[in-house]
Amino acid sequence: MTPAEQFQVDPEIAVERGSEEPALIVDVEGFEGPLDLLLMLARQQKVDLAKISILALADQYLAFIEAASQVRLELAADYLVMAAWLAYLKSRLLLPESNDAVGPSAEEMAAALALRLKRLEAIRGAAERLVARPQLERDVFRRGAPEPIVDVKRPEWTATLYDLLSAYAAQRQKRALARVRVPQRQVWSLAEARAALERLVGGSDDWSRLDEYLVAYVTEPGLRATVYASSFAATLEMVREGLVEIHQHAVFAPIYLRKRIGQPNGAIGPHAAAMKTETKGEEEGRG
Amino acid sequence: MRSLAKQHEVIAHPRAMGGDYDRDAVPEIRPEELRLLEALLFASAEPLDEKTLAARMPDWADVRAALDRLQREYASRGVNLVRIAGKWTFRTAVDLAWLLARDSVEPRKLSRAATETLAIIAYHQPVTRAEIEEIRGVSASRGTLDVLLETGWIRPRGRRKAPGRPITFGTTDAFLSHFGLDSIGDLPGLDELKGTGLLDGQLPAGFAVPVPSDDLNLREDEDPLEPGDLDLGLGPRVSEG
Amino acid sequence: MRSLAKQHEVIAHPRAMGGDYDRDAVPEIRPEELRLLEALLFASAEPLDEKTLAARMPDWADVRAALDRLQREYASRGVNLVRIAGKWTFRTAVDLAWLLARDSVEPRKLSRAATETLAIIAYHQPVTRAEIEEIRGVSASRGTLDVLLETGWIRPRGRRKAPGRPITFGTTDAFLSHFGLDSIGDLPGLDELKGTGLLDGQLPAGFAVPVPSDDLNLREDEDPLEPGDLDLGLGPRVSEG
Repeated sequence: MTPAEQFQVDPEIAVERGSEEPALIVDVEGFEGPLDLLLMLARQQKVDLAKISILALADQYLAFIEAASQVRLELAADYLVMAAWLAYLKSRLLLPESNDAVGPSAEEMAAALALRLKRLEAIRGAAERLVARPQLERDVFRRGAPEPIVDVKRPEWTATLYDLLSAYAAQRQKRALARVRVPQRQVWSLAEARAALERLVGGSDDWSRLDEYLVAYVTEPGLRATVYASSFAATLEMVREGLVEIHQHAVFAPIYLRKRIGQPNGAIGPHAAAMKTETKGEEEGRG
Repeated sequence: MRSLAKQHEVIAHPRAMGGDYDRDAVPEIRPEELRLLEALLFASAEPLDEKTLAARMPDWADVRAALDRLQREYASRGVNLVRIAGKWTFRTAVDLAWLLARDSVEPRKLSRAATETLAIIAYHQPVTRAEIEEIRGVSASRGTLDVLLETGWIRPRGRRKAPGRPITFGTTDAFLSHFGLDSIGDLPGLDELKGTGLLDGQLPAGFAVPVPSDDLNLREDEDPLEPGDLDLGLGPRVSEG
Repeated sequence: MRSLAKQHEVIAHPRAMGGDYDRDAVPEIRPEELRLLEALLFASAEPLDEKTLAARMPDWADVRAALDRLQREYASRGVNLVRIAGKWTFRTAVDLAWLLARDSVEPRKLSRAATETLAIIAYHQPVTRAEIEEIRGVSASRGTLDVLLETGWIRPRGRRKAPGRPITFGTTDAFLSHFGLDSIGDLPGLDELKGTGLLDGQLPAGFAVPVPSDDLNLREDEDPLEPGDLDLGLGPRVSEG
């Protein structure tokens, strides 16, 4: 195959590659650099790359470059560098190797070039196989409508023992002091007691127990002391005014009272006054 | 009834049961249109109607019949073929929604009111809501007890033998565990609280801190809870955020 | 032998054959973990690894065995369970590309230079730009690496401990996912290439990288990237169309 024939074949390849990759056309007919060109030439030797004749390949390359430069004046520098290197390699291969040569021998250089070509060819094969694999969203597909995981936030409550104890202590202390400071005692005034007694006593002429009279008013246990105390004081006042009579047959026994009929300042008045201290003492003791 | 009969049949022929993994080794001969439908429905970002499916499927395929069969095939699976607004799509089985929810834990600090209430329950247990309110001097908001029940740190213990039979509350093992207490008796008493400065000296005479007890046995003045007591909104609720 | 026996059995009981639509009416009792796995894998937009699956599944489930069984179950279906980059996901069957191709937005076809560069990065990783150029025998245009970075299939890994400290490139999980590979060891023809020694190359000493690795850990001869390395026009760029 002459270089001229060689060059005739190339445009086809060039066009094919060019269409694939317009941006990367290199000066020489769409080859991607001298190595690419060399690989194509080597393939045309139609032998295993391992058995390639580097000498023949160098010849072909140099002939190709020469032919190409007849058509195009300019060639990319790396093609010319490769051409120069191949010419040098060719001369080394043809001349008997001198014994005192420094660096790699011509055979080593040739073998290195062959290896580079093999490696390029291998990676091209690998690239072809890679892109021939089924590709995602081209050949195989994932689920078109995935169902997103719902994020459920679950509160995890935290508190430290210190939080707990300080909260407890602070609020117990606050409440304890608050009770001392604000003695929210409800008091039955004497006037209230007297009004109630007058109403109660007015309805009956018979002896009645004072505490029974008061039951209706003692709705809360906390009020009991003040109701009793005020009522008793009111009773004594009403006795002094001669409105009611009271009677107690023993210390701590129930106190009876009734509306006084007739004599304004009755005989039991002093008696009642004598009982006053004892009874009052009892009530205060309860309060 | 039918499903009962079916189940019985399956039990009578245990070899037919799914538990036998080797069963899958039997090469399944499924009509090709099922594969096509599966792929189309799986890959589509939207539910597809029969017309669209038919247009994509080969002419010979009976799309309607294949959809029916596919729906039956997937009915028992983790993914079902469902029809939504007349269009077909694969959806994960409704009963597996829990699987697709990620529980993320969001630490939240207990509010001041809840902390106080918890402390009162811890020290004064068994204690009723009215008693808590009396100790705190504030009426307890429903939310506070709810939050505490949600933490799992308190539990309704029983009902107080008193008018209204109010529910009594106490702490749980989870409470001890969270606060690193070996037993409820490890809660500091009056002297210790004073010692740490949490309580100062200005306390009225007679001020006491109870010795807490979370004994599982009910007290004399407690009745056991009745069935249904735990459903009265007292159980843990799903958080509302 | 075993599968032959199975087939014989099936022929002896024609009712068990797949051709019979009624067969599906028998409620299939499959282990619950298969349903759970199906649901999890179907729902997820991304492949899930076994650890993640196990964390979501009940403790009693043998995730590994269930995955194997599920993979066999779906092998003949229009949707297959596959392992990608060590993670599990459902994908449509490869042979149904013709049916679904219409769905796909034609992905930009990579140039020959980009394809070769990608292959070199995949098979020789970690690899520097100079090494790529050495193999291809051409200086790599900046655009080629940019295009590949934009796909998300390659990433700068680190810097080679060598003069000039060049950046090393490797592939990503997105690369494995796109080409349906479980690991970089599954690259087509990798064993062959290793056998020929062509991956060793005759690279200058220190450049020799016998087996590709997309291991996230840097090699001995790699330094980590420095802040700013990714800003030097090497990061994925916003597509310019």
